[in-house]
Amino acid sequence: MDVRYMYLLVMIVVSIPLLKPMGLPLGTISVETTRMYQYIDKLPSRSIIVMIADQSPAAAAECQPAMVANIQHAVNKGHRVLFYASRTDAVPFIDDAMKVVLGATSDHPNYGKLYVNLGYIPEGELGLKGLAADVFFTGRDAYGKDLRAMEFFRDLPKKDASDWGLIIYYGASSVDWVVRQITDVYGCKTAGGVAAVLVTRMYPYYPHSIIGFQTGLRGAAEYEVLVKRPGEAAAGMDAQSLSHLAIVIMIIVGNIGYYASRRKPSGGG
Amino acid sequence: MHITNVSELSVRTGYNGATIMFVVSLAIVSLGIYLTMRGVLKPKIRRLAGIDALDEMIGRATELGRPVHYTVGLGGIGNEQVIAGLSIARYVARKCAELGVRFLFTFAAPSVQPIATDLIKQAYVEAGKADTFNPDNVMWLSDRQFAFATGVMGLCLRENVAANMLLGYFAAESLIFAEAGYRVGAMQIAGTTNSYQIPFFVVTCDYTLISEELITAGAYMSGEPRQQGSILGQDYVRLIGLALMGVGAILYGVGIKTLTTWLAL
Amino acid sequence: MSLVVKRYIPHAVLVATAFFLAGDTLLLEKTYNDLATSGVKAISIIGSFAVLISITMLSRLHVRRIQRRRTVIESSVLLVCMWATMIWGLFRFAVQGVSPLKEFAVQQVFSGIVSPGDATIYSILAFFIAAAAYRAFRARSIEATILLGSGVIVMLGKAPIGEMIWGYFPVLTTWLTDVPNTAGVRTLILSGIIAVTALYVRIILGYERGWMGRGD
Amino acid sequence: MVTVETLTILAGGAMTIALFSYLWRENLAFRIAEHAYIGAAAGYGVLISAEAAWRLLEPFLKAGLWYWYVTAVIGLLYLFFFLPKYFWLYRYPTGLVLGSGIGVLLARALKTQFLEQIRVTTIVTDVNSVLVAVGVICSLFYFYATMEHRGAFRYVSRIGICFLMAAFGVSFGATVMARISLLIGRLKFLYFTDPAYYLIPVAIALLIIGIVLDRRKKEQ
Repeated sequence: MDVRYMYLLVMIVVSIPLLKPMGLPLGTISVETTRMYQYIDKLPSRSIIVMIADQSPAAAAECQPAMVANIQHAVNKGHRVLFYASRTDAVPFIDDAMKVVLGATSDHPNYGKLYVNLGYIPEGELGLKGLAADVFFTGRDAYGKDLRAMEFFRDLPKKDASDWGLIIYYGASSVDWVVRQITDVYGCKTAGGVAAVLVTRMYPYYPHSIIGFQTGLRGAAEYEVLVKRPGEAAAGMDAQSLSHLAIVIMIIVGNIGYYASRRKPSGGG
Repeated sequence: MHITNVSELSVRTGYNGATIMFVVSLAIVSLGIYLTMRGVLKPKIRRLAGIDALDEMIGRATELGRPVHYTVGLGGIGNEQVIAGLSIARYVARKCAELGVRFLFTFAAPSVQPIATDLIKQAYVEAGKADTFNPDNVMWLSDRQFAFATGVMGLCLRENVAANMLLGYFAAESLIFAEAGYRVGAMQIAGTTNSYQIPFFVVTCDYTLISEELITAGAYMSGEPRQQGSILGQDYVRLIGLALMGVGAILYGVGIKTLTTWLAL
Repeated sequence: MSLVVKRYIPHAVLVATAFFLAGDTLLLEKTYNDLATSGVKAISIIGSFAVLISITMLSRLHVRRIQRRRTVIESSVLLVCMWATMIWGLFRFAVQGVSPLKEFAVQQVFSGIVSPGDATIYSILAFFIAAAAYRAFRARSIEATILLGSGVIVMLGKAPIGEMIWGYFPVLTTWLTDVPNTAGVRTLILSGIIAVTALYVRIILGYERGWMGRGD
Repeated sequence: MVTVETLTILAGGAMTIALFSYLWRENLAFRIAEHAYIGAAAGYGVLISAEAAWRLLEPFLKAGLWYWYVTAVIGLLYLFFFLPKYFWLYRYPTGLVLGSGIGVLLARALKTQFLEQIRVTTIVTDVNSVLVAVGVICSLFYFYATMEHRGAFRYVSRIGICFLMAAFGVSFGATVMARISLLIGRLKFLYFTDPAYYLIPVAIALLIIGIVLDRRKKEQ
């Protein structure tokens, strides 16, 4: 059979629930998401939450809704949020998320007081290490404003990562470097809004170093329910359901065909 | 000059164990390499099914008169998987040169180019076929993941490769490579330590080197004592880990938590 | 002499940097740690120049392709997109002081080309996975069967529909992720660090010269 | 009124559709979109990197510490990659960056990825944690390279590979989930963004024309 019929089938299975939502219930909210929510909820007001944007435009489909929901939660609780991007093409997503929740970026009245965007810090792990050792590592924020003049940092006792309340990683590549540079050194716990591919990698660190995380689009949808801000993620869950079901059916059909053809003596494997 | 902030030198809290491990593991691996190079230890590295398959795949390509495609994937030269992949590439290139099969090599990180060209040329020289080496067969397509992947796919289809060897660092594009190999009916071997790509390789390829097997295979193929010595050292470090884990878990099970507490120091 | 500057000094630089920063991660001493942070800053700056290599290589490859009359249209599109973005953005940044993040045209390039391009290219994988699922995912051996079984359970357990089909799918999924997955991935983490340690020792000892690029 | 933003959205839609056309078959539209993406992404990456590097460098230069210019000079040595005669200069920045990677990673990873992981594994409190410990020990043993897996060890490594396979299965399920999410994201953009959806009928028309032309070619 032409493989393109399969592609067409996938397109249809994903498209129909998007165009005509069925409104399947989301089901039980996972423990990982709940724990992350509770952790942020229990942090004292004005705690610093560092958000690492490591989502490429591709991973943004999964991580961005989580980031938005988390910022919303931080805003509700009055936490301070420090953003930075560890890859070049993630930089605009910080602005996007701020615009969605706060309506503005550097023009927002609380920018510099509660929210600071450090922009891109090069060299991944090395850059994070620098930032952890000295919060003024970059000198200025993404828009060219001087960090030392900002109210955000004024009452921080040590000006390093031991002042932080939580660090959240958004992306799809790897989370180990955050744990080894921040959590085990400074004691600031890690959380994540990660693409589903990365989720398996989180469990060995959960729950002692990574206190909780959101699993791709579904995790974001759950977080949206928790912060009562139904948004982007919830709308996609029907399509997720149907397409998973379709793929499972395809696997089963494929295997039945395989065994049927093996039974026949003439049919090769 | 008056120095104001002199502070005591101390190990970071919680890093005593890491400091000891740092020294110990460096020492053990160095010792393993040293003793193997001196010929004191002769490690016997386990043979893997995938390695035996390489000869079979090259042989098949010879019979069919079609080229062999080899890629180390996305990683740069500092990546252990790419280094292992290059060790195996050297062997495959020499075999291909001996049998007169075209050897196509692709990679994504620019830093791989000079070393790969040198290495493959060297392999052709060792096979006594230096004149048949064509630098155009060592191909850089793009360092963007997907552009690289579609480039490789196009290459496999165009050249109608008989063997598709994917040994190195792979991420999301793994499936595209395997798909390309499938379409031209090539035999495929794949190996990577990237855990979320292994499932796709396991189910789509004829042979898979799972995770560390790739590194081991690289050392095995190189035949160099220092590589094999480092594998030996690696196994000793692994033994430390296994022992700590086994003993610690049993002690914890019977209520003695000392070792577990020590590990956090 | 020539071998000294060509080989030994770069290697010494590598070893010195490695031990200097390893010491910083393990030890606490204010002057040392501050110095290391400055070092990290310097290396971050140096590292950002690496992008020049891929820019040059891309330009060279595609100029050559145009010269050889292969893929003329595609290669010109690539060169124009790359250099126009770069020249305009650098002009605005270096001369007029507008950060690329605030530069309108650059952001339009991002949201019009880079972002949809990246996202679409990866979403194509959804189709490939579905096709591979039908064609290749076979329960050929015990190992493959375990892989398939846990894969199918997780797929159903993670989507809301799984819970509607059978209430225990999420429970099974949780067990699979908490137990076999944790064990398996933890092994990969441990074996990964063991392999990396051995590699780094080889590099530090100078047995692994691959990073030097070529054999002279 | 047509604004630049509208054009951007249209460009995004066109990129999406052109790249999706790869599923039908490789074609010029796909290749153009792909090359535009590679080029623009590379250019964009340079801009962001330059801005970040400058932000790090500037305070030192402003403070009169001119020797920080050395970092830029060392960075430029990367370009000697292309000159076979002076290739060795490229090794200096590479050595620095690779060395720093080793230094920063190794010592901390031995804590986080080795000792901590072992410590957590030793905490056996219930059946599941015992299973995890057994799984880790067996599958770590599976990678033991300098010994043949014979006798009892064969069973140990067999159990290990079963744990690994189950983990890969979970990975597989999660990856499917991730890829489908990306497709959902893309289709949502295409279906619900204002001018972008006008491109869908155009795309379908082009696809039909393409298929018809293909058929004709085959018949000839």
